[in-house]
Amino acid sequence: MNEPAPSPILTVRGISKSYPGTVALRGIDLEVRPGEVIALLGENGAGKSTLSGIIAGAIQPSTGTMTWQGRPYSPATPRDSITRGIGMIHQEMRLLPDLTVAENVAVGRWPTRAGFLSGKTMLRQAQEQLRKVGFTGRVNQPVRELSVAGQQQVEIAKALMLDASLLILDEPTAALGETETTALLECVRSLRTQGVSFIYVSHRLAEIAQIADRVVVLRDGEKVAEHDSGGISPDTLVREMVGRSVDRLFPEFDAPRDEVVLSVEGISDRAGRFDDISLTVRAGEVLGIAGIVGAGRTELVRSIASLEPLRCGEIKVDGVPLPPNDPIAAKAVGVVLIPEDRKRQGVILSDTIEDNIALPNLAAITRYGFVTPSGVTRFARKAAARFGIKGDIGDPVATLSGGNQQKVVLSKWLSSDPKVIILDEPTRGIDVGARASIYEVISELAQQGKAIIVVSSDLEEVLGLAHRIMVLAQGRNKGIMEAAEATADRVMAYATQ
Amino acid sequence: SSTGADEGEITIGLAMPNQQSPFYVAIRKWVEDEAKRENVKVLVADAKNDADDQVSQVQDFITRGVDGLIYIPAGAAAATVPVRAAKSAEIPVVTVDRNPKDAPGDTFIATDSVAAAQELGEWVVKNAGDKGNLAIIQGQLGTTPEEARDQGFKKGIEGSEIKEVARQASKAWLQDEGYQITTDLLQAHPNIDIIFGRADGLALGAAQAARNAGSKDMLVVGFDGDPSGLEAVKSGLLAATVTQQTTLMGKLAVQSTLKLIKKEQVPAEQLQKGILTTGENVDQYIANHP
Amino acid sequence: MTQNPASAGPRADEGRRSRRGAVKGVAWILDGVGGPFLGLVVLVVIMAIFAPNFAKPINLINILDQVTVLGILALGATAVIITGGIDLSVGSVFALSVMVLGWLSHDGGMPLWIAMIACVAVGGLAGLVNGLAVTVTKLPPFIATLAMMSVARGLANMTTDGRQITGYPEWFYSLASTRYGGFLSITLMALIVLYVIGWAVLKYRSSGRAVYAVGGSPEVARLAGIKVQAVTTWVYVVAGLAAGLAAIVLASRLDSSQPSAGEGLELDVIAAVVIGGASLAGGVGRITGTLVGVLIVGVMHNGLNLLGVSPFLQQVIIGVVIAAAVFTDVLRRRKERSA
Amino acid sequence: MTQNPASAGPRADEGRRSRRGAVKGVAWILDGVGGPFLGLVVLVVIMAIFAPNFAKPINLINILDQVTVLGILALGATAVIITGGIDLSVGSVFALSVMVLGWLSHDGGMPLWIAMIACVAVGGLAGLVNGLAVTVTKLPPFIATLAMMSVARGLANMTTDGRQITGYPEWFYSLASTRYGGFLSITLMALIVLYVIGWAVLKYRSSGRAVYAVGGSPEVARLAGIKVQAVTTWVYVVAGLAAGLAAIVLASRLDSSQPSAGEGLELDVIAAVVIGGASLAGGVGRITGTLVGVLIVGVMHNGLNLLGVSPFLQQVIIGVVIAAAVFTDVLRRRKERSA
Ligand SMILES: Nc1ncnc2c1ncn2[C@@H]1O[C@H](COP(=O)(O)OP(=O)(O)OP(=O)(O)O)[C@@H](O)[C@H]1O
Ligand SMILES: Nc1ncnc2c1ncn2[C@@H]1O[C@H](COP(=O)(O)OP(=O)(O)OP(=O)(O)O)[C@@H](O)[C@H]1O
Ligand SMILES: [Mg+2]
Ligand SMILES: [Mg+2]
Repeated sequence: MNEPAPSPILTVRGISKSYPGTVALRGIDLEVRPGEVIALLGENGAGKSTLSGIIAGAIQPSTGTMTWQGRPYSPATPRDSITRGIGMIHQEMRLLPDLTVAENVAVGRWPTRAGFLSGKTMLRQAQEQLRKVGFTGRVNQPVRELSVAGQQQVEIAKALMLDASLLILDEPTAALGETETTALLECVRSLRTQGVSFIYVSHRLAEIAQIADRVVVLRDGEKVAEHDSGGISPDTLVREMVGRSVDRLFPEFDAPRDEVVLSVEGISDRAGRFDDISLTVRAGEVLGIAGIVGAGRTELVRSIASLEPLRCGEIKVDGVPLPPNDPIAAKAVGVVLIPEDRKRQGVILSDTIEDNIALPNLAAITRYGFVTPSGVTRFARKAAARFGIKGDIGDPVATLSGGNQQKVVLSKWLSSDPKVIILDEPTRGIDVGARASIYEVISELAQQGKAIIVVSSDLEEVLGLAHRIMVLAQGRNKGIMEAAEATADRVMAYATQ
Repeated sequence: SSTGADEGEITIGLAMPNQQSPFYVAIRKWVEDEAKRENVKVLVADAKNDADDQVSQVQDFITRGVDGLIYIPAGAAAATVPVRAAKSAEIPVVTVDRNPKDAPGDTFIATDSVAAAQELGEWVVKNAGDKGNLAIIQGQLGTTPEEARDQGFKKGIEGSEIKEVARQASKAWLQDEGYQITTDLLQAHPNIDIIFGRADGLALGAAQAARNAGSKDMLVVGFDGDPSGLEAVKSGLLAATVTQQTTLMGKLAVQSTLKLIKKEQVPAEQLQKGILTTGENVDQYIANHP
Repeated sequence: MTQNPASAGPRADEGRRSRRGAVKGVAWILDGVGGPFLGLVVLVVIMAIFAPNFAKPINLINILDQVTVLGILALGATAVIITGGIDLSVGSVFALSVMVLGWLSHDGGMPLWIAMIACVAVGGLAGLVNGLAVTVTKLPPFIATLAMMSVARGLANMTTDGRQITGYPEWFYSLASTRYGGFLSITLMALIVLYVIGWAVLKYRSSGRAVYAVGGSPEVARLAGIKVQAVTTWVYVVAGLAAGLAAIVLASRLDSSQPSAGEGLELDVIAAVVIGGASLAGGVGRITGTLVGVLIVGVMHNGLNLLGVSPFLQQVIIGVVIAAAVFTDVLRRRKERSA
Repeated sequence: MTQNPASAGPRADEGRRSRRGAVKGVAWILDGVGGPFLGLVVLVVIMAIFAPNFAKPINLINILDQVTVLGILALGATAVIITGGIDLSVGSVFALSVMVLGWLSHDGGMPLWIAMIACVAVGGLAGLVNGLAVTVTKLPPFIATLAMMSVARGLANMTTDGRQITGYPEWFYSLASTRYGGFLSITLMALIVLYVIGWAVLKYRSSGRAVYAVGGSPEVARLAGIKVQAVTTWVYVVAGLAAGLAAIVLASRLDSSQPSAGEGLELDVIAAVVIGGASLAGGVGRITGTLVGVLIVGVMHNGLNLLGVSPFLQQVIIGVVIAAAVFTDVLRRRKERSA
C-alpha cells in the first residue's frame, strides 16, 4: 500500500453483523478506489454475501460505518444505494419469472417519455446490455423459460443498466460456462477503464487471477488477508480461505467395473431440446457431460431421471427399462437427480435442514408406519455431518449461506442408497475446500459401484472427475471421449463446432 | 308491452329476494301453481339478497318482454328502481311483502304483521299466566318485518307482568343462528321461560336449544307458519306461530297481475290477516296451507 | 472463443409479431387475454342464438349498465391481485361508503356533493387501513381484508342501525339512469374512463410496472429500488377508492343506500379478475382481461335470466362457466409454453 | 474439513429443549402455536371477567358443542391450506351433504344409516372433483373451489327445490344432544377423535410430511418422489369428507336439513385455520393451531352473545380480534427470528 492511490470511493469501517446464533461479520474494514476490481474470497459462509448486501443496502449492519464518495453512507434500503450509484448482483438470482427478459432488465428503471413508458427504448436499452454479457435468447420471452445460465446473464445485464460507479457481483459466474464467463470478464474490464469499481465475489480462482486488482480474504466473518495484486498463487489463497492447504482437489478414481448400470438408447425430447442421445454408464464410472450454456444438458439429465416425457427412445437400469415419465418409479429403482436450480427444485427454503434432508428419505425413517421427529433428527444429523453442513439442523435452510444450501441438497439425495446418481452442476457456488470434499464423496460413491453422471459448466471439474466425457451441443451428442484423451481445448472445440 | 319472443302467451316475472326463507319459497311455489292453472308462464329470478342484482334482474325481465311483474323487494326496505323501471316500460307491478314508499306497486299484497304480532303477544300473555321472562331472537335488524313484528308484539304484551330480559339479533333469520344465540342467552339468563323467535326458523332453533339445555316448560313462539313451523306447533316444540297466508298471497299475486294486465281495477293495498296458529287449529293448516 | 456473442445477440420476438399481423389493432389491446376473450365471444354467440332479445342493442347496453358496479370494483381488485394480494373487504367497504353517502346527505343534512366526496374518501380510508395492515403490521392480505370485511360491514350497519336510506335527488338518480345519446349514462362513462386510465397506468407508467414487479417478487422489487411498501399500500387505497366510487353508482342506480349492499360480492369480483387471466399468485393480470372477465359474468347472468333458467340451475351453470372460462386460459398458457 | 459439523447440531438444539423445560408436556402438543394460544388465553380471561356465566362448566361445554361444525370443517381445511390450496366450497358442499342426508332419508325413504353414508360420500365426491380440477385440469384452487361453491349450492337447493326438511329419529337427534357423563356428546367425541387422528397423521406419518412438502414447494416434493398430484387430490377429498361429517352433526343438532346451511362459512373456516398460525402460502400449519383458532372464534361469539353485544358491534369486534390474533402470531415469529 505504498502507491499514492486516488482517494477511495467507498470506505467500510468496523462493519459487524450478527444473526441469532451466528456472527456473520466481525469488524470488517475495506476500501474501494475508483476503477478498481476487488476480489472477495472466502469459504462458504465466510460472510461475503453479507458484506456485499450491507454495502448495497439490502442488509442492515449491527455495527460499523461507511462512507461513499467522502460522505457518510448508511443505506436503509437498496434504493438508497442505487440512487447513489451502487449496484449489486445477488447470489441467489432475483428475477421476476412472469415478466419478459427486457422488462426484468429494466425493472425499477423503466425508460419513460413524458411520464409514459417507452417500450421501444426499453427493448433497445435491454438489448444493448444483454449483448454485452453474451445473452443469445429472445428478449421477449418470460424469464421463467430461461435456463439458469440465461437467468444469470439477465441478472448481470440488469445490474449493468444501473450505470453504477460501484458494481458488486456476488458469484456472477457460478452458473456460467466458459464462453459466457469470458464475455462477462471482458465486460468488467471495459467498464473498469471507464472508472467503474467492482467488488467481485467468486470461488473460481482462475478468474480472480485474470481480473482482480486487489484480493480480500474473509474467514468466519473476519478479514484474514488482503493482497495488492490478483496474481497470488491459488495455494496461498486457498490456505488463507480454508485455514489449511488443499493439496489435491481431485481424488483418484478406480477404473470402472464391467457391468453396465445405466443405458440410454436413442432418446429424444418432445420439444427438440435434445435429439437421439445414446449413452451407457458402468458401475463405478463417472460420465461427464460438457457443453455450453443452453446445450440441453439439463433437459437431457432430467429426462434420464424420468422427470420429463420423451418423444422416443428408452432408458434401462440394470437392463430393465424404466416406465416413461414416472419419477417415482425411477427413484424406486435407484435413479436420483441432484438438480441445478437449488431454489426452485433443490430445497424448501422455509423448511428446516432436517426436514429437507428427511424428505426423499421418509421411507427409510419410517418405523411401524410412523415418522418420529427424533428419527428425523437422528437421520439428518448423520447426513449433515457427512457433508459438513454448517449450522443447526433445526434452522431453516434460508438462513444458510449459498454453499451450505448446496450441501443440504447433496446430503438429502445421497443419504439414500441410489444406483445411478446424476449431478447437475453439483458445485455451483461451493468453496474450494468443500468442493474437494464433495469430489471425495463422488469418488467414494464410484468406488461403491454407483453409476454417476456429472453435468458441469466448469471444464476443470468435468476433466478432473470423469472417466469419459460426452460433449453436447445444440442437443446433439458431439462425441464421447476417454478422459485420457480429453483436454479443455478439445472439449471446447466439440462444444462449439 | 308484449315484445316478448313468445307472443301470445302471457309471461310474468317473479323477482325473489332470496330462496332461503321458507316464506319466499312458499310464495314462489303458489305463484307457480296458480300460474300453471292460468296457463301463464312464470320466470323466476333470485337476487340473493342483493338489491343491485335485483335491479338487473328486473331489467332483464323487461328486456325479455314480461307482461307483468311480481316484485318482492330484496334488501332491508324496498328499492324503488324496479317499480319505476317496470312502470316506464308500462308493465304492471304487484309488490309483495314490502312496498317501496316513494314508488308503490300497482297493488301491494302483504300480511298485516303488526296486528298479527299483537294477537300473538296477547296469546302469550294469556298462556304464560300473565308473567314470565321473555327473550327475543330478532330477525335482521332494520328490516320492515322485524320492525312491524316488534311493534305489534310489544303492544300485545303491554300491561302484563312479562319482562323482556334479553334480546339478540340474527343476521339472516336462520335456524342455526337461532340455535346459537339461544344457547348463549340461556347461559347469560337462566331465568328465561318465554322465547319469541321473529321467524319460525329462529324459533325452531331456539326451541331446539332449549330442549338441548333440558328446559322443559319453555314457551317458544314463532312467526310465519312455514311447513316446518307448523309441524313444530303440532309436535309441541313451538307453542304457537302466526301463519301467513302464503297460498292465498301467491294466488292473489298472480290474479292481481292478470287483472292489471287486462287493465282491470285492483285495490292499492291487499293486506291479509296473519292467522294465530296453536295446537288447536294447526292440523287444518298442515293439511291445507292457507 | 469460437463464438461471437454479439452476432448471436439477443433477439426480439419475431414469431409472435408476425402471428399478430392481420388483426394488429385489436390484438394490441387484447394482448395476452386471448383465452378469456374467446370465452366471451363463445358465450355471446350462444346467448345471441338462444336467449330471446339478447342481441338487441338495448339489452347490450343494459348489460354494460348492470356490470358497472362489478366493473369498478374489479378494476381496483386487479391492481391488488397483481401485487399478489387479495381484497375480501371490497363488498363491505362498498356498503360502508354507500351508507356514509346516505347518512351524511340525509340524517347529516349535508349537501349531496360533500357526501359524495366523503363516500369516496371513506372507501379510500378503509383501503389505507388495509394497506397499512398489510405493509406495516405485516398481516397476510387475506386476513387484513377479512378483518376489514367484518369491521366495515358492522360499521355500515351501525350508521343507521341496519335501516336503509331511500330517496336521492332526481339529478343524482339520473346519473345512472339517463342515457345520453340513448346509450351512455354518466356512470357508464365513468366506468369507461376509469378503465382507460387504469389500463394506461398499468401498461405505460412506471408506477404500473412497479405493481407487476412487486407482485412478481417483493424481494426483487425491493432490491431493484422500488418502494414496495408504498406501492402495496397504494393498491389497497385504490381498491378502496374504487369501492367508494362504486357506492355512488349503486346509490344512484337504486336510489337508496342499504347496509347489506355487496354481501358476497368480494368473491364475484375476484372471480371476474381471475377469469380475466390474473393470477392470485401475483405478477400477472391485465385491465383488458378484467374487463373481459367482468363482461363474461355480466353476459352470463343476463343471458340466463333472459332464458328463464331457474335460479338454482343458474348457480350450477355459473359455477361450471367460471371453471370453464379459467380452464380455457390454462389451456392457452399450456399450449403457449409447449409451442 | 475445517469444521466439525456434528458439534454444531446438538449445541443449538439444547437451547431449544431447555427453553421448553418446565411445561414440557403441554409445550410438546402446542409446539409452535404459542402466539394464537396466548391470544385464546387472553380472550378467555377477558370473557370470564366480563361475561355473565361464561366460566360455568356448562357454558364451556356449550362452546365446544357450538364449534363442532366449524371444528370439523377447519380440520379438513387445514390440510388443504398446508398444501398451499384453499377450499371455498366447504360451506356449500356441507349444505349439499346435509340435503342429501335429508332427501334420501325422507323423500327417498332410505334407512337413515345409508343416508348418512351417502351424505359423507357426497362430500368426499365433491372434494374429489375439487381435487381433480386442481391437479388434472390445473385450475387454481381458488377458482376450482369457487366454481364448486356455486355448483354445490345450486344442487343443494335443487334436491328439494329450496325447501327444508325437518324431523329426524330420536336416536339421531340424540347424537348431538345427549351428553354422556354430563359432558361428552357423540358428536363432540367424534370431533376429539378426528382431531387426534389429524394431528397424528400430519405429525407422524410420511403422508402428513408429504402434505407439508407439497405446500412448501411442489417441485421439490415431486423431485423427492412424492406423488404431488395424489397428495393434493387427497387433501381436497379429506376436506369434502369433513364437510359430509359436519353435515351429520348439523342435522343432528338442528333436527333438520336446510339448503342455506353454511352460507359464508368458508371464510370463517379459513379465518380459524389462519388464526391458528397456518399460512395461505402453504407449507405451514398445525392441527393444534387450528383447534386454538376454532376455539378463539367460538369463545368470541359465545362471549359476545353472553355480553349482549349487538350483532353489528359484534362484527366490528370480531374483525378486530381476527386481525389482533394473527398479529400476535406475526409478532411472535418476528421476535423468534431476531431473538
Ligand atoms: N438471514 C440469516 N439468518 C441467520 N443467519 C444467516 C442469515 N443470512 C446469513 N446467515 C449466516 O451468516 C453467515 C455468512 O453468510 P454469507 O451468505 O454472507 O456467506 P458467503 O460468504 O456468501 O457464503 P457462500 O460462499 O456460501 O455464498 C453464514 O454462517 C450464514 O449461515
Ligand atoms: N421450460 C422451458 N421453456 C422453454 N425453453 C426452455 C425451458 N427450459 C429450458 N429451455 C431452453 O432449452 C435449452 C436447453 O436448456 P438446458 O437448461 O437443458 O441447457 P443446459 O445445457 O443445461 O444449459 P445450462 O448450463 O444453462 O443449464 C435452452 O435454450 C433453454 O433456454
Ligand atoms: Mg454468498
Ligand atoms: Mg444446465
